[in-house]
Amino acid sequence: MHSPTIETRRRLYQSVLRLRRTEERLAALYRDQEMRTPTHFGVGQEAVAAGVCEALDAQDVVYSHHRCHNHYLARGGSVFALAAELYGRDEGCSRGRGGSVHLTGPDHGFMISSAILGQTIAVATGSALAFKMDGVPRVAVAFFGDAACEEGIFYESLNYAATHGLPVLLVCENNLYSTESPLQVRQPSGTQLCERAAAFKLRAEQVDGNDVFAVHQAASRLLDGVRQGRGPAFLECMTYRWLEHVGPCFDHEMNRSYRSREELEAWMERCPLRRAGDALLAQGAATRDELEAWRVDVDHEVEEAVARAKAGSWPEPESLFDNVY
Amino acid sequence: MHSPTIETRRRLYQSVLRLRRTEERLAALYRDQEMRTPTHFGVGQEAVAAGVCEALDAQDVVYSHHRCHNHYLARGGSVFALAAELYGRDEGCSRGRGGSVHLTGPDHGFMISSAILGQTIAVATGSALAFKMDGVPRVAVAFFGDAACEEGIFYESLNYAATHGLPVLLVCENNLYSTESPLQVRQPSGTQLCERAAAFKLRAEQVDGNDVFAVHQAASRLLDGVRQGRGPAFLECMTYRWLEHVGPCFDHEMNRSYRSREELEAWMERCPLRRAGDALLAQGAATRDELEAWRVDVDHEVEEAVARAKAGSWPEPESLFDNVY
Amino acid sequence: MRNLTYAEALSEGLVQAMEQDPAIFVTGIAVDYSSGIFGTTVEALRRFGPSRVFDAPAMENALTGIAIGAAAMGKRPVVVHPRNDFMFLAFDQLINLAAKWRYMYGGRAGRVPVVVRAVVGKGWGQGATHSQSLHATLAHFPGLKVVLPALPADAKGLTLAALQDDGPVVILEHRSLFGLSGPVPEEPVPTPLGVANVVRAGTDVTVVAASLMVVEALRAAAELEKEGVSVEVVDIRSVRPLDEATILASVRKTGRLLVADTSWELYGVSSEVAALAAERAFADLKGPVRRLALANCPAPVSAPLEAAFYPKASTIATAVLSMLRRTAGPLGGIDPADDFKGPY
Amino acid sequence: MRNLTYAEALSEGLVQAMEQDPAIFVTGIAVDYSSGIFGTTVEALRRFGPSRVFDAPAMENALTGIAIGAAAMGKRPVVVHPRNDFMFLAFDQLINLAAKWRYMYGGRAGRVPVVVRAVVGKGWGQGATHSQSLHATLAHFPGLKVVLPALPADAKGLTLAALQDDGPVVILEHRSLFGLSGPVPEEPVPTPLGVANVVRAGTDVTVVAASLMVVEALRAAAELEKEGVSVEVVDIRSVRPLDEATILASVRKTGRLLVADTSWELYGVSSEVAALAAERAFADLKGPVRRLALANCPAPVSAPLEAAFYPKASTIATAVLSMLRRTAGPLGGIDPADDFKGPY
Ligand SMILES: Cc1ncc(C[n+]2csc(CCOP(=O)(O)OP(=O)(O)O)c2C)c(N)n1
Ligand SMILES: Cc1ncc(C[n+]2csc(CCOP(=O)(O)OP(=O)(O)O)c2C)c(N)n1
Ligand SMILES: [Mg+2]
Ligand SMILES: [Mg+2]
Repeated sequence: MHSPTIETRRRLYQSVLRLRRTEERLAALYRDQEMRTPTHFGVGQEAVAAGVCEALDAQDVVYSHHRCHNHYLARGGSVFALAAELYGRDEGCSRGRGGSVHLTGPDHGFMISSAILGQTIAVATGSALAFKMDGVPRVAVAFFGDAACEEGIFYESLNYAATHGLPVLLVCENNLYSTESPLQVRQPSGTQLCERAAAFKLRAEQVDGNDVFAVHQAASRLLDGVRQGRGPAFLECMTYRWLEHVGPCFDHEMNRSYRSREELEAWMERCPLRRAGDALLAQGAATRDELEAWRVDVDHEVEEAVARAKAGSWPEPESLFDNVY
Repeated sequence: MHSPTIETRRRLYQSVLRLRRTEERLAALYRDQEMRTPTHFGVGQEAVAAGVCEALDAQDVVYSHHRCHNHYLARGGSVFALAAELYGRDEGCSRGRGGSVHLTGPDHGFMISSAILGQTIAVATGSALAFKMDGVPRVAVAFFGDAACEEGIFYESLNYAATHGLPVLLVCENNLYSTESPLQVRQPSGTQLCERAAAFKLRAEQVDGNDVFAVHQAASRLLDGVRQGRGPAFLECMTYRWLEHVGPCFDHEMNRSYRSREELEAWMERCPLRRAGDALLAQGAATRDELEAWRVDVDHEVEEAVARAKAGSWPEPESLFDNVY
Repeated sequence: MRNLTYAEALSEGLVQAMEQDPAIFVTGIAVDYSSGIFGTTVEALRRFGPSRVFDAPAMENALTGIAIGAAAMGKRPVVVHPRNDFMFLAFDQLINLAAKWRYMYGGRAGRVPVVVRAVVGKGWGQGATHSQSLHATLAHFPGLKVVLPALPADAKGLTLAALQDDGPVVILEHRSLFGLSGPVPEEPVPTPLGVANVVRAGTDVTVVAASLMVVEALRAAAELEKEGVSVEVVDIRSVRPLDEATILASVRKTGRLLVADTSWELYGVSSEVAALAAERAFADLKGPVRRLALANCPAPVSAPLEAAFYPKASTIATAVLSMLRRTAGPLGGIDPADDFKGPY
Repeated sequence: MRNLTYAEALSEGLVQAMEQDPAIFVTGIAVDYSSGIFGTTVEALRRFGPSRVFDAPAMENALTGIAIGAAAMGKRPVVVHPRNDFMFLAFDQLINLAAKWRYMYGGRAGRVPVVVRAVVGKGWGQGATHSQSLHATLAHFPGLKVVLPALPADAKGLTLAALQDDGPVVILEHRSLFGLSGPVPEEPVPTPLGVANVVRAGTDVTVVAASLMVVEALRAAAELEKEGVSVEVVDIRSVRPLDEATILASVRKTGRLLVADTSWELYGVSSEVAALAAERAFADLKGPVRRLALANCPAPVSAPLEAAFYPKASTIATAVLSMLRRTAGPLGGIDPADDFKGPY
């Protein structure tokens, strides 16, 4: 079941590629200090967003947290509207009112991201409640980090979603850190988040979050159950953030020692982009030339988008009071 | 291990008896509308408080929730100070400032009860943190209901207590209802709260909460581990509240139908007081005459205490601003 | 016009709104009990059934987020708190998300028309954690609307308006008012949000009052009339948006302002309205503004302390007389006996 | 006296307090990072080690309860929030329990001397959920003390005082002030809680300001002096208890009051202080009070919107001149360039 077609596999790779190249380019530009908005880059974690979003239907809705660019893009968000938001331009997806952590794109099924840990887990659950009440076959998805699983709202939401059998998929991107705090200072040793979710009667799976095909397969499997009315599911994707918690630099550039360069490099060895590319090549699903051509295409899209974003217009000061109530 | 002595068993019975007779008397007096404070009586649930508190040492501290009289009394609180609090008298344990849900008695190891669900679970965890920091062999205990396990703070506290290996015993009195809501509208079917606690790496046990000897034994066992530095533990005591959620009446007196009279009567068959008495008699640990003499003693204590409480003094209006900061 | 109690009016407003708009549903602790939030959700449950009126576990923060998420999908959730004090647990979702939603996403994420109904307790030993009124606290934050019905007609009218509004609205209902009777139109007539109401015209002093204090002010005004003092009573109704125009017009007319609130003074309604007058109607003020609010301590339980804690009609009347430099006779007689018997 | 930055002063106050009192410990997200809350916990960690300065998971509500429970056992916990906006999640424990603890248990349960340090963000696109200042919201509730150091000396002094106080104290530290230098005594001299500070004497107008607005007000006052206007600047320092005497004395002296706050107007500090003057210094007021606060909307992100959102020195100066019925020349030059580069 769910052995993805070659087309799907190629799309999954392309999605990871697009996320990677966009984030890398944005991170490079961010160093110019012209994007004045605290930004949490998702480099290294692309396979989660790409894998899960490929398994969604158009009418499904996605919610995200502070590290949201990947989810926004994987869900079809435009690089232009994202970059314009980072540049504080009126053309930004949130018209320069939200910044990096407050993205929106309902037209392509990305509802919102929000900066307060755990917030959107409940909100996604609520959208799922609406779907269940209306008897429509839509699914809500929340992406969040391992630290959100320390917030009470996560468990309140699990309990509610399971009690009501809601069509929601909760996707935890476990990148082993909350800012600079490793798991062991935040969770009892031996913790398995899937065990916790299962104790709330959710179907729960852990997956290699750097393997986009594995993520896609696990998400598809869980989503099948969700769509069949079997209630909510939990997917834990083990992954790793390459850059600093907030900002465009590597931790070692900033002389931070909370995690070692060796650890980072070991995880970079497991690069989701390279792994996906190698797999396509090994399976003969794509050629090296195709991969390269795709990269060129994406870079072109990104370059055009960021240039246009930077040339966007500033919001008028008179528009300060738009949309208050 | 922990086969309690006859002396302990007799004390356990006496404790249940004292709680029962006090609550019944207070509930009777409450009908006079002279105790102006919303009160959640604990009739039917006495074995939990009696069993756990008998297993504690003098230097341990107890926290409770809105249904707190049993815990206050089992921890050595005086009937007089409790009754005076209900009557709003200056002699009340909280000087008429707290009411039924806000009791205190630090002198006998009962810190506080509070009316907001889940609040004291965290607070007890914090006292345990202080004990661990000081390296003292004290234990903190929180009593709370099944509904508190729906609040996020419960899980935040479990996670913290287990991460830090804190000496705290969390005691859930699962009486199957939150106000008038049965478990099934609040928790996924098949829920085992112990499974949840275990997923947070707590040692967790479920026990018949109407069997004071079983509660005592389970609490002692878990407390041994807590004292040995094995970290927090969770004890779920299955029990049943006889009276209405708040107030002195039986639900059937008020024509409420959220639970059936049959259900109540089945649980009254499992009366913790009668079961403890029968056990003592069967084991020859007490005679009928002794049981009766104890009852007379307790009734005497209660009668004297409530009379004195009622005759207590009103707080002076000038004392309104005492103890604000 | 027939009379309804405040509780009946709340119920009728809810039912009529639910008839008009199938997207409305009601949830929260105890909404489907036979006692149904002091009777206010009973008829809605009877009429629309458990698919639109259903209980919730005790999980204030997530429940509010769930309501937001449902609202984002086109629903109009009503979240009910039997005591508004429990809402602290939901402040993050309410203030950090619902209130900011429309603005923060540049208007592109739509709106989240969540209505929060929450009951304010008072007296009978409910104590410090069950008798606060969080209206000023909530209304400090742009993006929320916060209303406090005092009269039965507004209990219905503000409920209707809240359920037609596109943004998040908090309705704080005062427990002591649930039994109050008054004329209420049968038709679904919304009370516009953000509009105060001159509930009694007068010329000597303006009393701006919130919630229960409106009723106390009216009682005081009736008594003061006998003393030859003409009091104008303004029911603030909405604390965000605040109807500055109505308040200022009254203050400009009478030249004297007393503000009576159901919460504390510091950073509360009584200070806000006083400041408004001092900034925008200064030239018309004939004397210092006066604020009446809760005693500056947590709510006590014991009856004599409660009596000292809460301002009431006689407190208002005394304050008005002193603003006019008149001494007051014994006014305690105008305060109704406290015969509350529960359920609290 | 040597100069320290606000951040250094916060650190020194904490370290000296911890030296004096072994019951003090510090926890919260990021307190033990090498960046240590903008450097303010680094020295404490170095000196007292991880047993007294330690990280916490993201669990604001329980963590506050845990601090309360530790305090009840004799500890003096310091809970740090990298942004005070996260504290909404902890409001229940802070307001419904810590603030009421001593009162509600009749003084019999002792006290819970929890100190909450929380950083207020501003600008650089931090947006609506990372740049609020919850001081008025918290200070509405009896039982809490809430202070806002503006000058480095008070950053140290209020930290020391908070850590000697027996009740819960919230310290709101403004991110934009962390780099500000000023004289700070070497000795551990507490700044008494509940006492405002006349930081500049003047005769024409009183500006009561909170937190960052004190610095803006001082800048405005310096400029206005050149125009021949003498401004008295009162640093409110403590919003609960509020030092009414110092404020009233200044208003009675100058007869004119402008209040400048770092939060919104409605139910905020600017209204409270204005109301105080209108009630208690009315006879001395020569004209309407004036309030300056955030624009009445959530905080935007885009730079030109941020510029329109925040009042600053030039806004204060312009307002003062208009209170004196003088027109202002171009004053923008007195506002410092925004050269913030993070970490935010
Ligand atoms: C309620 C709340 N507490 C604290 C923070 C500060 N904060 C922002 S991101 C972050 C780390 C989150 O870690 P995780 O959820 O694992 O996501 P990651 O950054 O690793 O992707 C923290 C603590 C916040 N935004 N919200
Ligand atoms: C945060 C919060 N939400 C709601 C309530 C209202 N409330 C008071 S008691 C209660 C039921 C609690 O049930 P449970 O915890 O099982 O204890 P029990 O009453 O059954 O002993 C509820 C919902 C509250 N006190 N606090
Ligand atoms: Mg993480
Ligand atoms: Mg229960």
